[in-house]
Amino acid sequence: MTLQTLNAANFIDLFRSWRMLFAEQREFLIALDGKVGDSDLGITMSKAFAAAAEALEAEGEAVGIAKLLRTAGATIARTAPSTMGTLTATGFLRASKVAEGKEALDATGVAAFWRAYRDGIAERGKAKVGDKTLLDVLDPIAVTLEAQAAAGASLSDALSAAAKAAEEALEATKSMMAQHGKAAAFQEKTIGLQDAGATVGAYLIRRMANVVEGI
Amino acid sequence: MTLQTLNAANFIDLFRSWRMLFAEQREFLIALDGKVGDSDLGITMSKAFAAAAEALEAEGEAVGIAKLLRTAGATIARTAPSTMGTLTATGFLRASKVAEGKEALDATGVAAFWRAYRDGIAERGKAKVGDKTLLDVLDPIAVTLEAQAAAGASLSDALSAAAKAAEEALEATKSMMAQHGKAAAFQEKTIGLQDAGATVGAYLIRRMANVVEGI
Amino acid sequence: MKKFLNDPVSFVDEMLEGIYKAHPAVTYTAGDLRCLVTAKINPGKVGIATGGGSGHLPTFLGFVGDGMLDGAAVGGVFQSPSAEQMYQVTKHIDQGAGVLYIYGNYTGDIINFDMAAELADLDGIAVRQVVGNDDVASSVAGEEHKRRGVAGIFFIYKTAGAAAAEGLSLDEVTRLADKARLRTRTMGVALSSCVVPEIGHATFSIGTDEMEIGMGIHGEPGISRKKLAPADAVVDEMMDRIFAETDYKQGDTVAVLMNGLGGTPLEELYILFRRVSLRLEELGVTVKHVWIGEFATSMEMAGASISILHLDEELDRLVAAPANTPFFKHIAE
Amino acid sequence: MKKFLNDPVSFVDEMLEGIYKAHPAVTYTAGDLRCLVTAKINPGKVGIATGGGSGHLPTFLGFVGDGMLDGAAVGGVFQSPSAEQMYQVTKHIDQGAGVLYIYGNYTGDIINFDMAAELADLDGIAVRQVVGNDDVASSVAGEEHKRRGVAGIFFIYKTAGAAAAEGLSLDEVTRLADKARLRTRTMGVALSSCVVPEIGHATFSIGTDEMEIGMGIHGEPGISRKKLAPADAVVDEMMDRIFAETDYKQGDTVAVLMNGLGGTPLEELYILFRRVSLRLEELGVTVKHVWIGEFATSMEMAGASISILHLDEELDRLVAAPANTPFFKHIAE
Ligand SMILES: Nc1ncnc2c1ncn2[C@@H]1O[C@H](COP(=O)(O)OP(=O)(O)O)[C@@H](O)[C@H]1O
Ligand SMILES: Nc1ncnc2c1ncn2[C@@H]1O[C@H](COP(=O)(O)OP(=O)(O)O)[C@@H](O)[C@H]1O
Ligand SMILES: [Mg+2]
Ligand SMILES: [Mg+2]
Ligand SMILES: [Mg+2]
Ligand SMILES: [Mg+2]
Repeated sequence: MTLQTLNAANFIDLFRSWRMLFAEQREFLIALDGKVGDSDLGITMSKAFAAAAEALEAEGEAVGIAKLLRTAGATIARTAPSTMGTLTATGFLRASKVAEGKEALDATGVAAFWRAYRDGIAERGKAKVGDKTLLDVLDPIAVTLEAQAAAGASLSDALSAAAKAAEEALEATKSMMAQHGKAAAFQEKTIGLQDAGATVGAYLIRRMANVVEGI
Repeated sequence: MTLQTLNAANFIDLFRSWRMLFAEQREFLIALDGKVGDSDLGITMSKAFAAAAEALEAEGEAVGIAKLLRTAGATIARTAPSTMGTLTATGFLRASKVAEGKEALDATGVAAFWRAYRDGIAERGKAKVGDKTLLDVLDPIAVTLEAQAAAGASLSDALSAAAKAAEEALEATKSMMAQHGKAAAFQEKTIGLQDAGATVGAYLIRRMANVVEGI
Repeated sequence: MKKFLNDPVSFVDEMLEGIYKAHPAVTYTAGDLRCLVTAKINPGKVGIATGGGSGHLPTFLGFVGDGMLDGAAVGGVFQSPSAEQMYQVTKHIDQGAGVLYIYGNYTGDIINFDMAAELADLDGIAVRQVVGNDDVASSVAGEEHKRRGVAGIFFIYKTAGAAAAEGLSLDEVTRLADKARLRTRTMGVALSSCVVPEIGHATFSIGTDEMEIGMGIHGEPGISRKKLAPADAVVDEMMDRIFAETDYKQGDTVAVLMNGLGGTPLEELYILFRRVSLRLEELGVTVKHVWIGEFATSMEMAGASISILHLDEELDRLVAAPANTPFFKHIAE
Repeated sequence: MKKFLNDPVSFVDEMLEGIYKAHPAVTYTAGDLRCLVTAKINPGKVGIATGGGSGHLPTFLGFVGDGMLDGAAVGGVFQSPSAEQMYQVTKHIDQGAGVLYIYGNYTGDIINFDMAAELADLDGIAVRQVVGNDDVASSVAGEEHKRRGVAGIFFIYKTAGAAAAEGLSLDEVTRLADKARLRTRTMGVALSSCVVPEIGHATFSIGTDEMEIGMGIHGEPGISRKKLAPADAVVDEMMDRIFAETDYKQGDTVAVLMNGLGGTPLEELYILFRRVSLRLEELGVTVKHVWIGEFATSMEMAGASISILHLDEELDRLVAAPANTPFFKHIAE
């Protein structure tokens, strides 16, 4: 059944689903990060989302979306203090602020979620769009969601457009040269490879779209 | 032409010959010491006798046997401070004392040479006969030479009897278990192997016999 | 993987338990083994904190002690500690004079220290940051801000630690630490890989006759991989790269850190240092201070690095000052 | 062979050149680089000399300095120095109070030191000898005189060095050194081989999942070769062998040296020490002093050893005394 909005219970489900996603993609992300990095991404993301999903379940929907997202951020910051772990934590902490007082997020709310998520990560990581990072998919996600919401799209349509945009943007990271993190040391060797952090970003939005569509 | 005595010039020749001997046996001794030791014996013996032969040549026969043997001992002590190097040096230094004032060594003189050589090494190394060391061939060498000299044997007969005794004694070291040096750590594993230092002892006397026989 | 360990997952915490048992001069705060702090807090002194991944002993935590650092947040092997851990260390070591963070230029560490600084700021603790970027091989001149921090961070610790011990202000300690940073250059070379316990196999592979000039202390790629050259030639290549971007002049003085990456015997470090010293002599540069040994390692990696700090009068004074930490002791002359 | 060197033949002398350039506190006598002596002779003090093969840094020469040794004769890698070199060191460091030789129980070293002692005797220099034999694995109890000297020699140096620094007589320094010798036990374990430069290949081979308990620091065979066990189990096996022949009682104090053989990261030594400390705690024994790091190595060999000195009042005092050598600094509390 397709969801029209995401409420606290849906977010708990979503984190459960993200947890499964990263458990499945663990080895793939280890290998991907291993090409021009330190192979930890699969480990940190699976640890981070396992811990976050557990923390959210323990907390329960009654505390509301904002509190759940704050818990997710704090849990991830503690369990996965890698680059992506801390950026992801920052993303959820910022998203938590825009969810303050909201019972559920519709397309506009989810667009605000991802804008805050993107801005937090941009500030924390100081990367620019085009630097071959996670930001290269977060930016089109936020932009697409805002355009879709402004045009009155349903949550599910908005998210599937955003996921598509993210996947295209991920593909586009292949032609970029890494400027940040461990990959930067590999310079030209990073060209042709999709960015590992951007891959995580594309996964997150695709899975959110799927959860909303009830897939 | 068989020699009746060994004079200073003969000793210079003898060291030259010993030098060739250890150059030829270098790899064999490395391998032998390597089985239950540290593989250095071939290296140290070839270095030691090369340096000694050179030093004796440089010094010349005029200084006399005692001085030549002292030079040999001091040179070997400096160039090869391993167990066998230092024991060998000690042997020559002690032998030098009994050669003091002598123009040439006959069978009795050579017997005194090897007794002093053996005693010096026994004192320095504190091993007993039967401990599977060099001493196990030096002892029969000294004993045989003394008996031969007492019986009035020629230098060449005395030496070939001593060399034969040494080779039998070397063979007998196979059944012994090492008590000293690096080999001692290998305990039972040393049984069946001939002792490396004893091998050097047998070489020395056989070559001395050959030089006297003009071979 | 051939390591003395019980469980890769408990590697860091068991190492820390060993450290606390051995060295009562350090302890931990916030009930978290990974928030290591000096047992001897000096009221009114500027606090100095560091942090970073494990696997580099004695870097980072080994330099907490008199005349050096006050605390270190300890991460997993080659992993940043968390912002929360850095923040807890910060709170514990602040004595009202503020806290200086000194750590290496790695994205994971930067974003966590930034986050910790924000948290500390909310508590009214003044925080400054100096981020070590001494590794010449990790980016070209002009792009120094992209360079990794490696063994040369030792000189920043030494300088800042001595300055704080002298009672200088946070701004002054920061200025001096930053000066040491700007005047330090490091070049490294690796001969073999390390093994991260939780990964269990070599981080990279390298031929039995190869070396990699400029490799990072986590196995990051270097400048060139080639046949292992004689020690003097290896040093020459490294020194030439350092000389290319420094302006050492006749009569200048330097401090040298000849560092082993873990698997290289001390004997070889002295053979390398012999040449380092000759190359500096040729320029008329005097080695005023030198430390040779393991200072920033990469687990069992075979290899070495040369760090040089270009001294001036005040840096000389601070580098020469005494220090007494569990892993580094310096007795002033 | 993957080493930083120029020529295997010049390995030791180039290492020494590096050492003399780095450490002006030591120099050499008799025009021979391998006759290393302290630059600061103390008139009237008992001289302490050591010596042995190279390849074990900081053992042997690294402990020449204040509160420790006065000279060291330096041999080739794993080779004894010559009697002449030992004699030259002896002559240089004798200050009228006589000289104590402290070295490890290896035939080559013994016969050379004996010879040097005879030469010194001819000069009227009083010489005593204490021969370290701490390696429990190298012979059974009752045959202690056959045991090799390994890392535990550090405790004999520390004790004798402090006693000599206190101005005690040759006989008294010898008595104390011998007491430290008798009360020191070491157990080692090796995970990989070393490579002697002039030989160029591994001294022995060992499976990628194997360890050898009790292996000597030149690769001499140990007690048992088996699958590498968890760190705690490895320590337990070593501690059990030490406990089997010591009589530590509740309330006793010990000094521990947790030594790395060269290739093992410091992190792992702390994981091992954690267990050592627990095992001693169980007996009610207090670790009064502990040093963890590389003290007696075997080039790049991976492995570790545990040395324990059973303290009494006077040993405690001497072990606690300050020391300042190029490779070992101890700041008394
Ligand atoms: N400054 C930055 N800003 C945003 N994202 C970054 C930045 N640096 C790295 N990343 C992202 O982080 C990813 C690597 O994450 P991770 O494996 O956690 O890094 P590390 O192991 O170096 O801590 C990269 O693929 C990139 O997308
Ligand atoms: N105490 C001793 N007395 C006499 N000979 C000894 C003694 N110890 C060892 N040896 C001899 O030395 C030989 C080994 O010599 P070498 O290889 O020079 O020893 P290392 O390499 O241990 O110094 C042994 O084979 C044995 O014959
Ligand atoms: Mg990574
Ligand atoms: Mg990482
Ligand atoms: Mg040998
Ligand atoms: Mg090491």
